[in-house]
Amino acid sequence: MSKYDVIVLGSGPGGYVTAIRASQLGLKTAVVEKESLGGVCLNWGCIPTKALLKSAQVFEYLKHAEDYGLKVENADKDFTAVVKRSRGVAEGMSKGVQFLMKKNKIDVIEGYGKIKPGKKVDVDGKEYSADHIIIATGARSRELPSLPQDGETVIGYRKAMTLEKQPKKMIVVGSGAIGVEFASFYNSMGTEVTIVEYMPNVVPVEDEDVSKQFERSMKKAGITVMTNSSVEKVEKTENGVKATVKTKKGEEVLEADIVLSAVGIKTNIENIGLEDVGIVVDSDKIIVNDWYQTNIPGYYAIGDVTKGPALAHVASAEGITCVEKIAGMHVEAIDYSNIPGCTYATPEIASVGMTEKQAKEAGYELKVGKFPFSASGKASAAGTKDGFVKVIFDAKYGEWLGCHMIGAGVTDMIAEAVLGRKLETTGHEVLKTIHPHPTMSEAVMEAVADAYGEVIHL
Amino acid sequence: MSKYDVIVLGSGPGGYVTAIRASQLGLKTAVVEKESLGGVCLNWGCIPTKALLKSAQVFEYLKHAEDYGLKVENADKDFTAVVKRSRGVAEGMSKGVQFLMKKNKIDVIEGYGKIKPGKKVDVDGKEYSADHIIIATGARSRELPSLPQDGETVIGYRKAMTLEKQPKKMIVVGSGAIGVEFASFYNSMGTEVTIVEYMPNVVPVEDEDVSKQFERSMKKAGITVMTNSSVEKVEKTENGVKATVKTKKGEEVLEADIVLSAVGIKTNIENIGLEDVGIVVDSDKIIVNDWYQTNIPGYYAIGDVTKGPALAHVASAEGITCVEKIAGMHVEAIDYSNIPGCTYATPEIASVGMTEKQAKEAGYELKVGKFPFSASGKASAAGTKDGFVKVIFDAKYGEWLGCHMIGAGVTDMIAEAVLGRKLETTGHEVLKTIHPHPTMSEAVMEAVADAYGEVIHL
Amino acid sequence: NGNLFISPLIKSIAQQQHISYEELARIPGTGKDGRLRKSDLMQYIEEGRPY
Ligand SMILES: Cc1cc2nc3c(=O)[nH]c(=O)nc-3n(C[C@H](O)[C@H](O)[C@H](O)COP(=O)(O)OP(=O)(O)OC[C@H]3O[C@@H](n4cnc5c(N)ncnc54)[C@H](O)[C@@H]3O)c2cc1C
Ligand SMILES: Cc1cc2nc3c(=O)[nH]c(=O)nc-3n(C[C@H](O)[C@H](O)[C@H](O)COP(=O)(O)OP(=O)(O)OC[C@H]3O[C@@H](n4cnc5c(N)ncnc54)[C@H](O)[C@@H]3O)c2cc1C
Repeated sequence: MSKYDVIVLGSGPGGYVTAIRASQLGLKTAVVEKESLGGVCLNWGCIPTKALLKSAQVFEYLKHAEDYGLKVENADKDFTAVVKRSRGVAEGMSKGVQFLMKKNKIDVIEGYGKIKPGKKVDVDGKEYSADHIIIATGARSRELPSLPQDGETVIGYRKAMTLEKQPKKMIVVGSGAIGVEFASFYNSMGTEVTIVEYMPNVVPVEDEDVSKQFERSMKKAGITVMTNSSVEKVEKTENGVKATVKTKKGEEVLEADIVLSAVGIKTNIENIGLEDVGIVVDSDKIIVNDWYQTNIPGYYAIGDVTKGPALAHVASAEGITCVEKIAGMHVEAIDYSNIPGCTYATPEIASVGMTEKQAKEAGYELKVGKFPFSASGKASAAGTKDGFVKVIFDAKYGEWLGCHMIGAGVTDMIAEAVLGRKLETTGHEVLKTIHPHPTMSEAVMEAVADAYGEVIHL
Repeated sequence: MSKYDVIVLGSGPGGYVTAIRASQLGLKTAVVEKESLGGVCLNWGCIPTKALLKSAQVFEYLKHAEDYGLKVENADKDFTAVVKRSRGVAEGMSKGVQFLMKKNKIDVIEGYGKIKPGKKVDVDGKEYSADHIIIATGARSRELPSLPQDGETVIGYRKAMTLEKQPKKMIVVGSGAIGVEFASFYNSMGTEVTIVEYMPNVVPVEDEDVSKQFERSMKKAGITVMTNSSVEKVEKTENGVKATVKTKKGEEVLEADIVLSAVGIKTNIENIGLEDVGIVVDSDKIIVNDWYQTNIPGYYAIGDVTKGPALAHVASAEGITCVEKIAGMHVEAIDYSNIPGCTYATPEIASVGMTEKQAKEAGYELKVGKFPFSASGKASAAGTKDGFVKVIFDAKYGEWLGCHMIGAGVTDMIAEAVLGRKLETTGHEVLKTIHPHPTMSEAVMEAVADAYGEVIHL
Repeated sequence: NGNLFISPLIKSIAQQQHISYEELARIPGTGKDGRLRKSDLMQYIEEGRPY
């Protein structure tokens, strides 16, 4: 029986990053994976969707070439080629993880893993043992009882990124990041898209101003948005589906080729031996402490399978924290109030910290500033004037409570706010940080200036 | 005679921003301008060039549409339309400044201004007085004796962004930001471009690794690069010019339609009354102290007309500092070691702080890290794998001495480094700042990890 | 200088130079609201830690 310092169950951005860091720290490490290396993120999540969205973005440029003084004829997409490109990118990334595993001398054990008491892992009948077993089995698309996925007319995200034929009409249920990214992609490709959202606002976790702006942008792009609505029933028809949607004004029946269910995730905690070992879960999440230890010594859990936002960068950070602690390093616990969230639709959304509503509810007196890209020189030059940066400060001490961005490229701009908050900046330092001209990032400085009544370009 | 608290001479990003801030602070303000509001930056610099470069970027997408699973036929540029779009953007921005002047109740005095003793300004014969006179007359394209600009075959940047006919062959003299931006633009448009640079490296102010990578990218894009070379002589021919270039290997004669001289700037200090008032200059720059006061009380100078990097964001920051001091606020002097510089060519370049060479020469022991975009998931998905992020830390105390980026979108990413340095971060905090996945900005975190021997994805 | 904010860089320098929190608090800061900056601390060290 092979013996390791660390065995990681699952090779998503939680698992494989954990394994690399463990190996860097001198721990003998193995990772167990039943499918492709890289987990949902690389194979069925972050990466392939961003590849699809890049094709969509370029297609938008083709469609609007004239706005830039350019000429094209017969601009068209080849849907199969777009999907194929996305799969190619995902495969490339998965191969990259394979390379990293080898380079870091991490054993990859292929197969279905199950934890066992006595710090053992069974993989398809073969047993391995380790001093530390880290569960990183991730999650899958959640199914609603009213919306069972048959993989043909009602599909989840995996199918949605590998369809062989582009649907003419599509209903997307749920307007979280995943839902609107697909809505944005298919809309760009020419599919007629309707979004059905149960909450009053789309992208409901975002600041209300962002939600509003995003809804406007989506509608302008031709997407039908139904908020305060829920899909009650889906019936198969000859050519597709008929969905009964409950709205505030009563029931509506929509026809479509396909329904994409994007209503969240369900953790992979079944049949991996949790009960045998006696690990405690709470409403489908494994319970862990600040160092990702479960209730049973030697067993840890990180990533989507635990509480906290189901995001790749969170899974990775949790894994790194977990093994650095195991290796005896002095580590700080992750600050869950400072985790950026991004949506890569058109326009992009990026945010960190509290929304204005949350900050008010927390009892803060606020200084709020907002700078629209319509007033940005760079946005004018680039033809990307949709959106804004909104910043929220505590009026008393100047703490940067929240930053909310919507517009072109903002997913690469939010890092400034995350670092600034990490370093406990006040608005003053951001304002006096000379941002390069002309960039979209100037909008951060200007939004702060707006909060302090010193905005220049408004 | 009208009397103001503040008169600003020149309405570039130095002058108009100064005027707005002055007015916000309750000062009665006027700005004198002989041409269009907004100065070089809005009319002939930052903004129109970025509009041209955006057209070039979109044109590149059209040319490479197939890489994204898309199809186009007869993709072409309409050079006149591209230039026209750029002019339109510039005009729009200049109108925007007009609006801002009105909104902030700033008097715009049209005409040629000259300062006079006794805190007066003469504008085409009419006299105005003010307690504080701020000189922000900026700069123009510098002419080399060996390369006099005739505006037809040897041109400066103004002409270069308003050519009526696209040249077939172009020689760009000088590979600073302006030179390579034009080289990049014309190359994308299909002009055969040769860059002649006197120094051993292109973009010579940048870190050597960046210069090298940039030269590779330019060559790959089809631009001919001649370093260690200088244009000795230009002769008119029937169809264009013949340029004699001195290289390390001897003389070479190049033929082209047009030569763009992009060898730096010359300040506008002639004939504006400096001598009358007795203001001291040093090799064509007005001498000022930390608060932009000249040697004569009541007279100030900011922007390109003073020492320091000739950049729009510097001009604006100097102006704001200058009037905040005038208004009696507690102000910090600008830290000139923390000013970002950007080049918006393909690929983009952005940097702040010391280059590796400078840091070594300053006597630091270094921790240097580098993360190539070829290892970034987002770059793979977006098809933008060229370039890298390089970070330089002081090994002793962990100070972030420099950050150098080259690649897609990096001009919007450098703000993180500028703020981090402003807040006196060490590498540790950047490393432990959770960057969103998948973004290009993760490369910053990974480059820091590399410097500390903890990089994951390499 | 009671309300002392210590930037990561200040902390790093102080640790290696064995400068206590109390000692840091005595150094006049030139930043906004008296915030202690690297330059203040380095100058203080160069001057032979006068406070
Ligand atoms: C469409 C979509 C788009 C997304 N986009 C983003 C985004 O842009 N940014 C972002 O941050 N997040 C995004 N996410 C979320 C992100 O993918 C997850 O948060 C992340 O993958 C979680 O990582 P993980 O390591 O916890 O689990 P997973 O990535 O789910 O990996 C778990 C791995 O464990 C394996 N496994 C499970 N059980 C066993 C077993 N018993 N034996 C062996 N192996 C097992 C699985 O096969 C899988 O490979 C997206 C998700 C989806 C679905
Ligand atoms: C092609 C090009 C691209 C550039 N790109 C960038 C970039 O991307 N980013 C960046 O940061 N910088 C860029 N720059 C540099 C930037 O444009 C300058 O640093 C900036 O404009 C300086 O601002 P200023 O206010 O000091 O002077 P200017 O912008 O030069 O403005 C001076 C103004 O004063 C007026 N004036 C002069 N004399 C008088 C007088 N006697 N009476 C009345 N009015 C007068 C002029 O007409 C002018 O409007 C670029 C420059 C060029 C040429």
